[in-house]
Amino acid sequence: MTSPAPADTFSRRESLGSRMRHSRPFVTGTILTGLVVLIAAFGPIWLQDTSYQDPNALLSGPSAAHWLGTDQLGRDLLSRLVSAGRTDLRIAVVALLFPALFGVAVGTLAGYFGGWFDTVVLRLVDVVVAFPFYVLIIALVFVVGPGESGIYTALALVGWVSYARITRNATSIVAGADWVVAARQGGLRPSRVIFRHIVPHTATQAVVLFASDVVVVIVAVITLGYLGLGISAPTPDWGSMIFENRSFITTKWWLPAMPGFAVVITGLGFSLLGDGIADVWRVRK
Amino acid sequence: MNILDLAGLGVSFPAGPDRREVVSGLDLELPAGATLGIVGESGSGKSVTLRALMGLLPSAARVESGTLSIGGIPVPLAGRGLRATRRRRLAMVFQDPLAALDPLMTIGDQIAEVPRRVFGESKRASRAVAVDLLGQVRIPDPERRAGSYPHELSGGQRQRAVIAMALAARPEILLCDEPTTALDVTIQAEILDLLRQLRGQSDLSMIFVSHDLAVVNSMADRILVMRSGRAVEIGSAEQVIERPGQPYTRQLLDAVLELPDAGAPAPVVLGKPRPVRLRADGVSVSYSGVQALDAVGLQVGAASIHGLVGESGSGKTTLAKVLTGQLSPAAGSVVLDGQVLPAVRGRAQLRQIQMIYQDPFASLDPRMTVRQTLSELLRLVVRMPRPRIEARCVELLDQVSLPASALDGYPGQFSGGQRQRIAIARALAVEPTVLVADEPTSALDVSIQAAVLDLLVRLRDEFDLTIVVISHNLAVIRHICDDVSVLRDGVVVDSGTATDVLDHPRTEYTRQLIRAVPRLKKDIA
Amino acid sequence: ACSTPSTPIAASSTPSTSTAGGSAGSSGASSAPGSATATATAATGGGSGTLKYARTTGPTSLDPHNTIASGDVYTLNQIFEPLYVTDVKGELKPHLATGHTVSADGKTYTFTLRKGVTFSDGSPLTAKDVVYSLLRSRDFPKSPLGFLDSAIKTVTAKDDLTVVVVLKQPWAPLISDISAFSNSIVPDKLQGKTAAAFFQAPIGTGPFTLTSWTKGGTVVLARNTRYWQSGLPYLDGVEFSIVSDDNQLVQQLQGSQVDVIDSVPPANVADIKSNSALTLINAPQWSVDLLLFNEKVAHFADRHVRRAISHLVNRKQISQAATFGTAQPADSFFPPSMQYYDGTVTVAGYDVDAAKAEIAQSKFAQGFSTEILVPSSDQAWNQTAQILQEALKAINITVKIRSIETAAYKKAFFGFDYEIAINNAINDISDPDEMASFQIDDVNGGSTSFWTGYHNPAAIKLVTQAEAELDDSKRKALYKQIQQIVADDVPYVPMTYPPVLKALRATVTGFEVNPSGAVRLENVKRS
Amino acid sequence: MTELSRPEPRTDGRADPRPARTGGPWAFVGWRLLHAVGVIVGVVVITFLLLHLIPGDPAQSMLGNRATPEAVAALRHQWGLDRPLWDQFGTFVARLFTHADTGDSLFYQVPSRSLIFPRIGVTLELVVLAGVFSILITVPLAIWAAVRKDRLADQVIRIIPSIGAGLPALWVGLLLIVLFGVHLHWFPVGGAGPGPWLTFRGLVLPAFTAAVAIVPVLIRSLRAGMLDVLESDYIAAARAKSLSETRVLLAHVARNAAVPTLTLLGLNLAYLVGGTVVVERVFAIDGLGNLLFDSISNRDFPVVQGVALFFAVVVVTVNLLTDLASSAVDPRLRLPGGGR
Ligand SMILES: Nc1ncnc2c1ncn2[C@@H]1O[C@H](COP(=O)(O)OP(=O)(O)OP(=O)(O)O)[C@@H](O)[C@H]1O
Ligand SMILES: Nc1ncnc2c1ncn2[C@@H]1O[C@H](COP(=O)(O)OP(=O)(O)OP(=O)(O)O)[C@@H](O)[C@H]1O
Ligand SMILES: [Mg+2]
Ligand SMILES: [Mg+2]
Ligand code: NI
Repeated sequence: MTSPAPADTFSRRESLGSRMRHSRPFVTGTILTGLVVLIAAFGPIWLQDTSYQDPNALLSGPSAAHWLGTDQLGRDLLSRLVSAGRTDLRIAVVALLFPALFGVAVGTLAGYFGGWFDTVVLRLVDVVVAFPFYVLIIALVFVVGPGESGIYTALALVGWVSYARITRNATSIVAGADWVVAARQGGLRPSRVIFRHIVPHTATQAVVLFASDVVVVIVAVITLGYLGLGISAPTPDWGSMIFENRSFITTKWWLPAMPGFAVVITGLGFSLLGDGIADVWRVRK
Repeated sequence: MNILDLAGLGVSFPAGPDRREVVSGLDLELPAGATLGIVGESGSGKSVTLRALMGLLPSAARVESGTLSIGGIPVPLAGRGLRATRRRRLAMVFQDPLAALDPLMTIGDQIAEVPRRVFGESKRASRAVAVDLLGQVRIPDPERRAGSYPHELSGGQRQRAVIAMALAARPEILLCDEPTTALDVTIQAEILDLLRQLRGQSDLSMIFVSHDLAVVNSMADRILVMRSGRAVEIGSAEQVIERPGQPYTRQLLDAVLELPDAGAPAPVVLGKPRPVRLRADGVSVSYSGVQALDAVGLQVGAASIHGLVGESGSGKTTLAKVLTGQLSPAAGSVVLDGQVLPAVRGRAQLRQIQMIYQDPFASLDPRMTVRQTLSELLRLVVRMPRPRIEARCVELLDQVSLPASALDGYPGQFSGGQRQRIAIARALAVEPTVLVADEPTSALDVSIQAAVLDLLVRLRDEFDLTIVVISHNLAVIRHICDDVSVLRDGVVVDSGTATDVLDHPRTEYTRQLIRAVPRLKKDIA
Repeated sequence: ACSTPSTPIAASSTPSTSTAGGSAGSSGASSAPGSATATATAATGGGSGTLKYARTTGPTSLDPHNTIASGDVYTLNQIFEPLYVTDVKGELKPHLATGHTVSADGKTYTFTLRKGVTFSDGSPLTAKDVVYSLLRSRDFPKSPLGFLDSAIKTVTAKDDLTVVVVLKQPWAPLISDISAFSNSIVPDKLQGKTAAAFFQAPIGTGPFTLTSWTKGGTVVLARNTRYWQSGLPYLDGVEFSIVSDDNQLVQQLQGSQVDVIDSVPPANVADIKSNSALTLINAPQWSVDLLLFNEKVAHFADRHVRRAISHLVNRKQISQAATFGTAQPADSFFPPSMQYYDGTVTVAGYDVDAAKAEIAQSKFAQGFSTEILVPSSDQAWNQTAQILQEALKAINITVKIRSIETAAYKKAFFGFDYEIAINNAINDISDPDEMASFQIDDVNGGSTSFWTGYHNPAAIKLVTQAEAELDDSKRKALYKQIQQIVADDVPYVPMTYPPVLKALRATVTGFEVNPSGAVRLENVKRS
Repeated sequence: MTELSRPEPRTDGRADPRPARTGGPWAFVGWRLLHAVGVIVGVVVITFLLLHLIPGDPAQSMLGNRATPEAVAALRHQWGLDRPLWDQFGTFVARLFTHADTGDSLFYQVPSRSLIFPRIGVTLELVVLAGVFSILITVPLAIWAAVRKDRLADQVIRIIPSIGAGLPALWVGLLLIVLFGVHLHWFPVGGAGPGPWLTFRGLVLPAFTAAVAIVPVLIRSLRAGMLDVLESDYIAAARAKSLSETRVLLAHVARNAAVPTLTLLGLNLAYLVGGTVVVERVFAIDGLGNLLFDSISNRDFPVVQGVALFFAVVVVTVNLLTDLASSAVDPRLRLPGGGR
């Protein structure tokens, strides 16, 4: 018996670079996020001291010296905006990194090995998730004390949960995939199977979640700042800037509005980046 | 007179810059009361053609060209508001019966919807129609079953419900898109029977799509062979099967495996007695109450291919898992080369028995190149020195008839058949003594299927590999296996050499399985 | 005179009314130091609807003898009344009393009570009630304002309507003290109830009675139908709501959701002024915003540190940037509107070099870190804190701002759980003695020198002398000395003199605020 | 960390370790109830432990740095911190179950219940209204986007989630207050009540603000869910039956899309509830959210515990209800093990 000869030319796989270029969310997300990060990282080098109070320029409108004008104490709004971005971004990323890694680790182990560990993790996740996010964060910041370290601790205690849950579910699906069973069957160690055959597939979701979480944490930090549980003055933070300038919303609207726009743009950048990463990382048939 | 005339159909996919024609210049005619069969490999455009006829193309599709007339009346192929007129006369049976039923509605309601909403009949009358239709498609106890949700029915019952639903619209033309592919052979035979009967009862014209030539042949008067969205050949069934005009059609025909006719003289088997390499003794498995395997015994000779057959749910996959050590049986043991393997195997013992999976699209890590997949095993499991790995990889690919250039490909770049070979190469990489293949070809087109089966035979012959092949396709089993075991509800009901078991079936169950297989040569069926 | 730690709005207060001493119903049409005037005329009372009055803090207790919290005082002022009240001009007027006589030695005061006054339950006001109330106020354990009555030796009822107060020594501010809310009159022996039970459903002679009180939330008052000033109050009720953010407060007024807001952030003053639908009350107040040092903390026990900081407080800048010029820069801890204010004291004013010289002499010349406590609801103070934070860098003092909710702020402040704090002192009565002893006399002043722990025996002695001094010019000299000592010691830095800043809808009339910031509502009408 | 979640794909039976359960729909309800009770037990434990998470001595940190040792000792005694943990837990649970109370408010000296209960109404109303708003906003937009897939409307609607993700509720609230409250006078600037009508009016802007926080996620997921439904074979089959398009949309599309919508709402409820906490602050609504903040500022621990516990119980209950509702719509969910 014969068979039609199988074609043995494989189309070249689309390179990562070309996939990136072709994903609109990835490109926009990268540009926006890149801009925000660059400005936050290097902006403060050129801009003036954020806490310098110019007594001769209280609440001055936009001018050559102060592009976005000054606030009630005569501080340059643009400098504060940029420096606040640095603070908020730093906090968001640092506060997320460890819980995310921990959550992914726990979720992977639970999803791969199952059993009592899985059950315990799932129940714990159920319980933590039952508390409304802000209620838990606010209560925890209250308990451990406001400020940057309080935010880190509170987010660490809450943050790992969604990573654990999402990774656990992804892992338990991937762990049943034929290629994973085959890898195990081939005699590979569990550690190898996990790191080489499972994590690369489950990590996408965690990375995408991370990108969108950065936004959520920034908003949370801002909310805490607004509630007086965040970063203390004079370190600028978008939340406290909105709070401090809120009474000018009718007279000098840009004072409270600008920090808000900064958040929206950052949020847009990160969430597009998240979509983009998912887009690029997805295995295409 | 033709009830349906389609000329120059062109459909393109998908939206965006990658748009290309997936069906082009397709002509099709269907005389009233006749059945047209369409065959072709996966992706050749069969479903798209049917959906274009129904006006049910997905939003990303665009009809580029074509004219359609039904009963002599021209019907536009694209545009809004045209569906209703067309649909009154056409109905469609979908490939996947579960997906085609609304999961939230009882099947009775889904069928009754048609008389109620389309023909405006009363609630009670509609319901009566539904029950009647369910009876017509021979669903047992239709009164009660009408109240069932789709997930509460078996696969065969669902497909019958889908057919009943299609009939409810009292169509003149029934389009069947692979209505039996998702089903067991025995059930497939029943559904095909049912369709033939319905066609006989009413004046139903039918277009019947399948990738299985034998199935199409058993249903159709005329056959259309499609490839890459174009008609390759069209003619009467007899003509296409007996005297194919195109090389492609001939290729397809050649690849078809057929069961030899029952009672044909048994081929002389060189009685080479083989030592037993793999044995299962009294293996029992139950999944919380469901007894999947019940004291199953199995003997597989060295360097032979052992076939496992049985209908869906009979426990074939479960047995494969027990053999490969993925599942520890509740009772019984697996013996390899006279040594009892422990319930929980070590990594060295695991690799002695390798498995090939049914779905070639899921069996390879999509993020790893072939080289990575193979060398990982060579390096870590076989512990080969690095310089030799490359050579061994090429050698493995060669054994499965793939060029060395495949090493840097990702699974996504290979066809199903190629992937299946890569999966086999991976299994071979760890130097196993036994290979267990669970339906290794059922996801593949006929043409590709043959090549993979050839490979298994070659591995047995050249490398003295012991192979267990699971399939519900008796022709496949008959074609390549030395010995066969027949499973039914977790019990081995028959076993012996392939010729003994299949050519001279001893049990009614085996006979039933054999009878259900459609033949290419109509006269024999 | 007492100063209450309070938010800027807030003030413990004494009642003030324009219906001074006269018969009921004639509202004095007195033009307040504020811009609101009462134009209501007598009627049968009621019918004017419910006044929606929003504040940033609510009450925690309604016992007048045991509180100085502004949130409490506002409410209880509408329920209880003292014998005398301070009117909008800052003058004392007889209220539950019709008058008094003083003995020649200045030690015996005989008060005549007004006839026909009843409590809200109908029982008549008698001398017994007054005796009980004044003694309870004096003797209440840990009473914050008990010191006002410290000169009182005995209080006796001569007959039903005559009360005799005998003093230990001559006491200049007595009538002022009697007018303090803390000397409000409650029924004798609280009608036999426990304090807890009585103040849950308090009974007083005031124009309103308590209808409901959600803890931490809204307080609803209803018209006292038995109010002794016939035809008053015009309002059917008052609803005090709590809006902890002063920006929301303004917006609620602008959105016509409330009738009166108790404080206006300086940032919004211009906005409100230009709005014809709203009335802004902007009037001098017996009040001063202070930067306070906790002397229980080693850094601030050092006078040089305090003086150095005082030299870094740029009062003008604070006045401009934080209060938009609404509050004048301060020199003395007595506000200019108050009796015996002295504008000639020499102050450790803004001078960076002097600050450096001063800190060099201290034990903390190389600087230190500290924190400054402010209530988060007050925008102006939070801005002030940031100005100070920046300014103190000049002498290497690193300041952290601890900005917390008002209630928590008060708890921390009263508990000495702070290092530096911004707070506001208000004199509730027309005599400066309250402020002087509250802020200097850490033994008898009820507040350990306004919770700073400041102790200067010389100053205390002068305060005591001033209390007993009946001669006006001699008193003035004594207070001048006191103000200079405080300016030298700097137990707290007077920063600005905040005016009364309240706002109401133009449809509300008869709303009066006296210079202590206190409000009486019986003459208020809504239209 | 967010509970901004999409419904997880239902895994096919293959990796499901759960033993098959037999029994009808009531078995499912029973199982789901049991699960909810389990979570609530966990919630109670966490709430209790919250106090013990404070590093060092909770009483000390509650009273501040300069509190006298006697005061600290008194508070320790009041909280029973001088007793063994189990004993404390027993007391906590006993009081919780006999009095529905987490202890006396330290600030007001009344049972925390008496502060919490009167504020439940307005907060629940806010949550419900916010939920209704988010459905009213999400469902039409998601359907529109799905039906007009890849067309302009879809492209525009698909940007919403990305923009909305970074919108701080407090900022949105501020803008809404100025526009609709201060300038247009359409809605109150803050506060709610008295009376049902005024309460409703007062809650419109806050509820809208809270809804804005979750609408982006809802739109994104619901659009995807709608597309799944629209492109599914059974919708094609329904059309093939020559049913009218309206009938297809109402009887098949809507019902099938309802299940993921419900599930989604359940999953995001916790976030919504959390959002209302912030929103209450911005709009000065005297509900549980404001009480939570005040109690936090007042370091009024038992009240904080009570509010947190209440919210968690609400979330668990509503999740239970959405699950039961989904299973009422979708018979497959009533299958053993299908419930999650
Ligand atoms: N929704 C879609 N989007 C993009 N391309 C599509 C879509 N549906 C079908 N196609 C493309 O159209 C071509 C024909 O597909 P079609 O489904 O008709 O094949 P088929 O012959 O039915 O195959 P099979 O036997 O696998 O069902 C394929 O190349 C496929 O990739
Ligand atoms: N994980 C599982 N949990 C519960 N029951 C299972 C599980 N896997 C298989 N079964 C049941 O065990 C029986 C045997 O299943 P198995 O998969 O071995 O059948 P099969 O012969 O491979 O069928 P098919 O031809 O459909 O692949 C079936 O009734 C099936 O429903
Ligand atoms: Mg198809
Ligand atoms: Mg199987
Ligand atoms: Ni006072």
